[in-house]
Amino acid sequence: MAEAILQVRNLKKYFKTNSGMLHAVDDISFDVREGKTLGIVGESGCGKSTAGRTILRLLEHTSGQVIFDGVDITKLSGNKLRKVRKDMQIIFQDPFSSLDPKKTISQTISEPIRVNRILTDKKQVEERVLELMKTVGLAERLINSYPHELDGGRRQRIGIARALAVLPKLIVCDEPVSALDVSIQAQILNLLKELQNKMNLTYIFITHDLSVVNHFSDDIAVMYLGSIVEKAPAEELFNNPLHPYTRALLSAIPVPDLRHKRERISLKGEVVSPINLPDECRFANRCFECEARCRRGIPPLLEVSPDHFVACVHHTPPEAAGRAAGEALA
Amino acid sequence: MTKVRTVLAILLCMSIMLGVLGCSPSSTNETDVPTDAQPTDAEVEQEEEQATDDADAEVESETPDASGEYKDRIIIGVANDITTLDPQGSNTDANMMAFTLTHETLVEVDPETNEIIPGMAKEWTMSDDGLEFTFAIPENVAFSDGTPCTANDIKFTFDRAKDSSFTKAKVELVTEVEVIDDTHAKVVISKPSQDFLMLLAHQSMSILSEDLVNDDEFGYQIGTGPYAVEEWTPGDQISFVKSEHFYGEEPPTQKIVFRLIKEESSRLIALQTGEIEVCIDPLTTDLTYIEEDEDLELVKIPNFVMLYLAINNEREGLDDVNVRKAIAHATDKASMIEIGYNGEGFVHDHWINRDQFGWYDDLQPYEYDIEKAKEALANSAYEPGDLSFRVIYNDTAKENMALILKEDLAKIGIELELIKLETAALKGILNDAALDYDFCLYQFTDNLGTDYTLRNQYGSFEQDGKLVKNGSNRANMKDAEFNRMIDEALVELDVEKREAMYNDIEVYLNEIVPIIPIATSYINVGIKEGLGGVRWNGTAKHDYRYVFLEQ
Amino acid sequence: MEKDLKKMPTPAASSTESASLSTTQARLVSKTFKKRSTWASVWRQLRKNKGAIAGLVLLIIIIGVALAAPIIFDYNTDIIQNNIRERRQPPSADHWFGTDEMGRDIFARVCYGARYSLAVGVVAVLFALVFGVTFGAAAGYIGGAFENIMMRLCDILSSIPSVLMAIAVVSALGKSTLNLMIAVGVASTAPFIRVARAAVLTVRNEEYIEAARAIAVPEWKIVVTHILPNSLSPIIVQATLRVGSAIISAAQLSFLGLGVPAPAPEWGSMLSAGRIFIRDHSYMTLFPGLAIMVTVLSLNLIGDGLRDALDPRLKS
Amino acid sequence: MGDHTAKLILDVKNLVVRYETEDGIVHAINGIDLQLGYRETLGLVGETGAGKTTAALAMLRLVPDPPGVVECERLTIDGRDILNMPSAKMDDVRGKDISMVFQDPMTALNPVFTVGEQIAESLQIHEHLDKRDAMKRAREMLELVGIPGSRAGDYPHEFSGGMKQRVVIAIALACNPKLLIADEPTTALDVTIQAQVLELMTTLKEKYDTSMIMITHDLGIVAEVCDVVAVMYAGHIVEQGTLEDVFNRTKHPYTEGLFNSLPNIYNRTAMLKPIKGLMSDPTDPPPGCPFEPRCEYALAECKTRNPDLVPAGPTHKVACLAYEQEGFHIKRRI
Amino acid sequence: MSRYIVERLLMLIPVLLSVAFIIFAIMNAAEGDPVYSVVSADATQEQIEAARIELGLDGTLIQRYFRYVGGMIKGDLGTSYVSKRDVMQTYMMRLPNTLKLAAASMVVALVISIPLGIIAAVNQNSIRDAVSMVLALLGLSMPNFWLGLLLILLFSLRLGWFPSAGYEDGLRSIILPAITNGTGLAAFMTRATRSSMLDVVRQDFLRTARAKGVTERKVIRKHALRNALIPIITVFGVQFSNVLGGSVLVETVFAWPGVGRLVVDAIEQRDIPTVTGALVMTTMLVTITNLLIDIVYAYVDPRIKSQYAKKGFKLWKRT
Repeated sequence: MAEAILQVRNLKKYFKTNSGMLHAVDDISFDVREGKTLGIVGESGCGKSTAGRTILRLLEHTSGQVIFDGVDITKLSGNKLRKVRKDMQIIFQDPFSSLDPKKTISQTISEPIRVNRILTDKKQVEERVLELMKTVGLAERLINSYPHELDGGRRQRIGIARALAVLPKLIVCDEPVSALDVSIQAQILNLLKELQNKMNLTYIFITHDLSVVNHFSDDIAVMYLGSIVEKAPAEELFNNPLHPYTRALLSAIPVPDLRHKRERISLKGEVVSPINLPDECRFANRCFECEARCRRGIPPLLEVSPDHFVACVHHTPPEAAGRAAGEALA
Repeated sequence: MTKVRTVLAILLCMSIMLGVLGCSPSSTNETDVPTDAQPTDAEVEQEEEQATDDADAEVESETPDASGEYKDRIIIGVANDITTLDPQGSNTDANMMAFTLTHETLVEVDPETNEIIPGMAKEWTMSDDGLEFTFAIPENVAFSDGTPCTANDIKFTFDRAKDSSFTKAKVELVTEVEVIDDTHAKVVISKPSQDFLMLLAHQSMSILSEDLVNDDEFGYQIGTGPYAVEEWTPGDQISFVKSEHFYGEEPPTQKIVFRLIKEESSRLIALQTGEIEVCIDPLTTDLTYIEEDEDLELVKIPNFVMLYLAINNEREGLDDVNVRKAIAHATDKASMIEIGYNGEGFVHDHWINRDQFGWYDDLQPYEYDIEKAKEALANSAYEPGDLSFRVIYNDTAKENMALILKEDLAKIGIELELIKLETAALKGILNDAALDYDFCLYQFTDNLGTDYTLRNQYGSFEQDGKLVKNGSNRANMKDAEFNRMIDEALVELDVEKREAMYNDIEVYLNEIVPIIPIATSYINVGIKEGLGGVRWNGTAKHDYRYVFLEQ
Repeated sequence: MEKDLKKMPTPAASSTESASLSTTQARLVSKTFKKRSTWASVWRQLRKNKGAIAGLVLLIIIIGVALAAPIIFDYNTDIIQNNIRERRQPPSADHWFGTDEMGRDIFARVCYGARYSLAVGVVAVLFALVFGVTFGAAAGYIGGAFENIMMRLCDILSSIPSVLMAIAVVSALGKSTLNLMIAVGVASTAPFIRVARAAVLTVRNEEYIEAARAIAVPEWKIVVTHILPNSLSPIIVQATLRVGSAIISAAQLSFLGLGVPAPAPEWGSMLSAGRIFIRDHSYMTLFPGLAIMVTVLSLNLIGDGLRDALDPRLKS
Repeated sequence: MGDHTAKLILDVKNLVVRYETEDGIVHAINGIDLQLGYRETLGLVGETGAGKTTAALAMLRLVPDPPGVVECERLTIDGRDILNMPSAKMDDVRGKDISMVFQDPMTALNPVFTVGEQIAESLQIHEHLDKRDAMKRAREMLELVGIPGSRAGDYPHEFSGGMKQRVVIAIALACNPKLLIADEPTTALDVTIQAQVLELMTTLKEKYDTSMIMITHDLGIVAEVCDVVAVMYAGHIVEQGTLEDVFNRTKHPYTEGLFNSLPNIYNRTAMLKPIKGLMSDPTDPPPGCPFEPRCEYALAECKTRNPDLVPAGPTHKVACLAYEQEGFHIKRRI
Repeated sequence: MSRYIVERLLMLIPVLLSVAFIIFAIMNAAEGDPVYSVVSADATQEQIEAARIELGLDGTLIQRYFRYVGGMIKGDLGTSYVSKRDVMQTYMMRLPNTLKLAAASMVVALVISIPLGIIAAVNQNSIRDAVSMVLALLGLSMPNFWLGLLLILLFSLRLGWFPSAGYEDGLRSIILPAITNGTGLAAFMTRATRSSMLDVVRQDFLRTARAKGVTERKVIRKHALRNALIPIITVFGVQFSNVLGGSVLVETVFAWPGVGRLVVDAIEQRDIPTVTGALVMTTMLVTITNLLIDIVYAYVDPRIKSQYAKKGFKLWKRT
């Protein structure tokens, strides 16, 4: 088992809003193994993007630790932080808003090189830009094009090239393909996979698309309303989903295959806003297996089988349940 | 392309419309609109004479025809707002016109003869030493709210006048006001003054009611005149209605309104469209419209205003009398009048106002002559190109005049910078102790007697062993000899001697050129045909008490 | 260098774009493929707008006249020298636009006046632009209490009618061309603060700003290289439109006698001086009036055209 | 064939739509034929820019003109000729005989009217109900789509995305249309909500005997709700047939590419095989088969000749020249 | 909502205090001591000092400011240096005229701009669009005092249809000033209407409406216009605020005794209490107008209404 390059411990990110505290990320912990992909999956508003940005310190965290390469980066500032930033990059969801419309491809890709003084010579920078463009599969003739002249797939490639320019170790991919058409989506997914293999990159792959995350990730964490409700290796999660939410989610995926007719679990209601939540299981309101004990405190994320973690009272080992309930009561 | 064409077409239409509106002469009077609007010099002169005659004719007060029907309400379009209803609180012409309606002064000045005539006081006596005046007022004088007016109120008025900056100078000589009985008051002055009664005729010396002023914040607005203020909307209009308590002859018009229309063109148009009956100060360029309009009449009154170039006599360069003479010779007064007043005025070369006592006919004026100006400058300590000055002023007419002066001075090698200021700012600079100005185009209006004029304009007084200029002495002239001359003339009881003394003073001033007198203009008034009863006044303080308009 | 650059993989088979140039040729690549600036695309949009083109042509003519005026006319003899004998002449072959009350040629003065009116308009707007954009952008970027204070200030400024504000400022500073510019500028600062702030707020939350932060671009550089260039469009539109209204404001102040001091041939002052002759000598106001109108119209046409060209709504 | 028409709710013959813009002519739809029987659900599948939405708008005669130009040989709905109908009459058909559910529920509702009013408006127009009756029916419609009728007085912003889409469906179904066109009705929704909405639509469709065109890019959705499928590419229908035909007997290389681009949740290690390249510029379509530049089976002829949609089975049609070769088949493993 | 209103009104206090201060500071910096507008031209130094104290012009700017504010809190805006009248009373005399002119101008502007804007937007890039916009722009490009003079020449003098000055002739007096003022304002509002309508005509919900069978005419009038109103109302509010105090030139040309003229005259005379008082009142009116506009929003757009209800008061709107 590869070493954990990133350890997230009890990370919280709250936003102040007019109607109260918004618990965007509420006490999540996980490890990401070097050279592997952790998929974070969840519906809109579950806090998965916020989590990604908080890990990169694009947002300031409320509490918790983010240990990258053995260093708690939440405590860094100034030059040290800038150095760490080079090792951690992000690829955004919307290829339209993630590129500065006033900058050419060359300017966009060379910016990280110039800013971080990786290369200073003009010619070297240009060569490097061309190299990166080749790496992500962009034709050289596009070097002076503007984003608006390009389609979504190409733009996403620029975003990837920009992230690669600083030679990062970890890349947070925030829904990198959800804005793309199916055929382009596959191109980008393949590209990312290939880059991972060649450069030993570590990914945190954030998405709402379960089939994509299944295809792409080694481990998967399912988020619901700011918390991780289940986390397991991909294979395990899809074959043996434990949390009711995970099960419902999996059953809801429309599968383009006429041979597998599945039982659908229909969830009632919709996700509520994560503001001033009661101290109970986040999923209790919509859960088809909800019992009275679900309303007694937030169930902790516990390891129920090797590497399979779940936060549900129905799958809590008895001793752990007692502990959790005790904590809640105390 | 279509869009471009649309734009152009619209622009074209607009310009045609404007052209039609503006360029073409009024369709009713096509025949006699001159396309060449340039009068020759001869024409200008002729116009001047004509105008003077007109004015003389107008000034004769018409009396209303008892049998006629009169318009109830007469609206007078004025250019300047009434700023206060306290007679002692200001000295603007606009305000004075109002006080003429609502208040009375002890004596008045006949605008035609410039002589003192009875006001509220129907008779008065002067002691032989010229220090005591006793005024008698009728028994039935009453303020417009019904309060009777007594000699007490006269005393009160004089006492109050001492506290106001506007009236203080007028009662400076007064040492005591004694109430003899209800209808008689005696005023004692410290030294004889031939002009004292003139000062009392000024509207700011209107008699106020002691009780009313003390009782009510706005008590001063009630006077003993034939009209009372009905409603005042500052910045808009003020209306007057006949006072029930007026003791004198009943005025023919029920209601008089002063309506403020600042924009000159609008004011005249309002007269033409019948919105107002009197239009004060139409634009000189618009006078033809009045003359051409059968329903209107143009009244021209020679003004008592003297426009002059104030010279700060203590400024480096300007303290040299030859420089001042050079400037005087370089001043093209005729062109200035032509430009600034559109020719509606005449050259003024004297040191006192037109028709004032002591006017010296044989005074040798400084004619416009660039060569002589150069000569004068050559006599001075300065060379052409050495001097540069700044002139301050506050309106467009003066600006245009300053432009002419700038050109002429440039010809003799003096540079002039023009600075237009707002009135308040201009006054601020003139009145500031620092006296930070070289030239100022300014004017003074008064007919309160020759002494008042000379003393104010050129006089100074001694304080702590030094001479300090009087308030309006814009020349900053401090001349002990001149002070002595006017002091002597003031107390001289012999009329002829006194006149000769004033003539000498004119000659004296002509020699030292403290300022450069430039022009006297006309006061123009457009009125509805048939309007009469107004005593037009050369100081622009017209007397509308008996105005009427036949129906 | 913490990492070896050679670790970077060579072009992969999955590359979807054909890589036709060898690395030796690469040095020239960025020059081979000329970049077309975004302004070029704006220009392409603008070119379709006939109104804007008409405005542009007019404005170029006006600017040309303004530039040529001092070459053609001598300020001292042609523009400000009085010629009383020839005053108030209607348009003729000698005086195309006639002469004014000082006998000066109105055509020459209108031509020369373009310098003043344009200068007043442009400088006033530059003033407003510099202050407005600085404070507005800072407010939008910094946020918090600073933004709050700026916006309150902005509310206060804009609750005083701009003409009155300008008049008050001119009174305070005294009459001069520069002060007129400042007064008009002060009175039109608030809209720039608003526009700049709004633009920055929009841009600030774009993902590419986050991306820049992620690649460790210093904050000040983010503001200068990413936020400002992308906030410019609405500011430019606003500026173009404001130059027009600044010219009108200046003319209004001139009408009230607070404008450019005489004898400078500013259009507003000419209009103001000529207005008393409007009944018989309307050409005195007609031409300066038309000059103002055409200039303001052309600026507005361009402004509207730019707005349409820069407005993403109207694309596609 | 003529008799056949009577059994069709929708019959479109040779529909062409182009947008004449200043940047050039966008060839959005290049001659498609569509036929739909009563109570059938047609899945119209394709990627962005394939012309799916334009086709739907053309059927409602809502293609904006200018710049849109619509040409068609035949367009009938429920046997009525829509093509030559005067526009005033067309207003009676829209919302009554044929209605549409749009992609983004966030923007499809007018923010300043209550949802009740918006449902009622349709009823007032077509059923000529007075306001009160219309509101009553509107509340019933809301109940029907699973929203309490008491919320009829609420404004759209007070609803969540899924609820809004239910409201849009209620509007579309208010007058009991014969044909419902749903344009990507669930794309903007989360997966669990998507499931709810799809379920609702199928239930209501059954209940009201409505025919439906489901426009989507998601083959998973097609598999769940459609009876017949038409795959669109660059303004052409490239493959058409029953669900079984298209999914299990895939013929067209593009359809194959779509399937191969999708991650398979039952086989997570399977490599994705994307279609290379991009869809061609709609202002400058290739002269031959539109898919030729991206097609791995392309023949020389494909560059010049545009294939017709030809039968490839009793219910199955495909537009691919490769099938003119004997024994050609695509590689897709089923 | 009522909480929102109360809090907005409370915010008026610091705003008014700041406005008073700004005006105080500007007027203090102005050339020309206000005392000279009060004393006679030949006043002596002592008289001037006496007048200074009488007018309350002694002490530092800050002292004077606090003195003024002390009165302001009690509703006393001071006494004019020049007319010695209560400023509030003077202002109130002018206000009805200003309101009348503002209202009439806005009516003119609305009548011109809404149809023009809609025509322009619905027929974007067509001839009708171009003509509408050029018409609107012409109104904007013409200095309004010039237009006023031309209108007087034509309609008062030549045709005699309307009076040239004053306000006593009821509707007839207000027509020319309102047209002069209104045409300038119309340009802004036509622009706003057009761009706002352009925004709305692209919205999906219009497609929904059309798909329901709503006629095109009703789509524009009912569905589009109501949504387009918000930005139009904003511009309306701004313009209305502006004419509340700023139509000085029209007031001058038509001798319309409004607030703008009052302020300008007072500035000329350095009549600080009148300037400050009138501007403080104007600011208050403008703020209240803005508040009313905000309340109108709530009625036009339910989203905003619920925002008010939810958030109560927020110092500034972030969008």
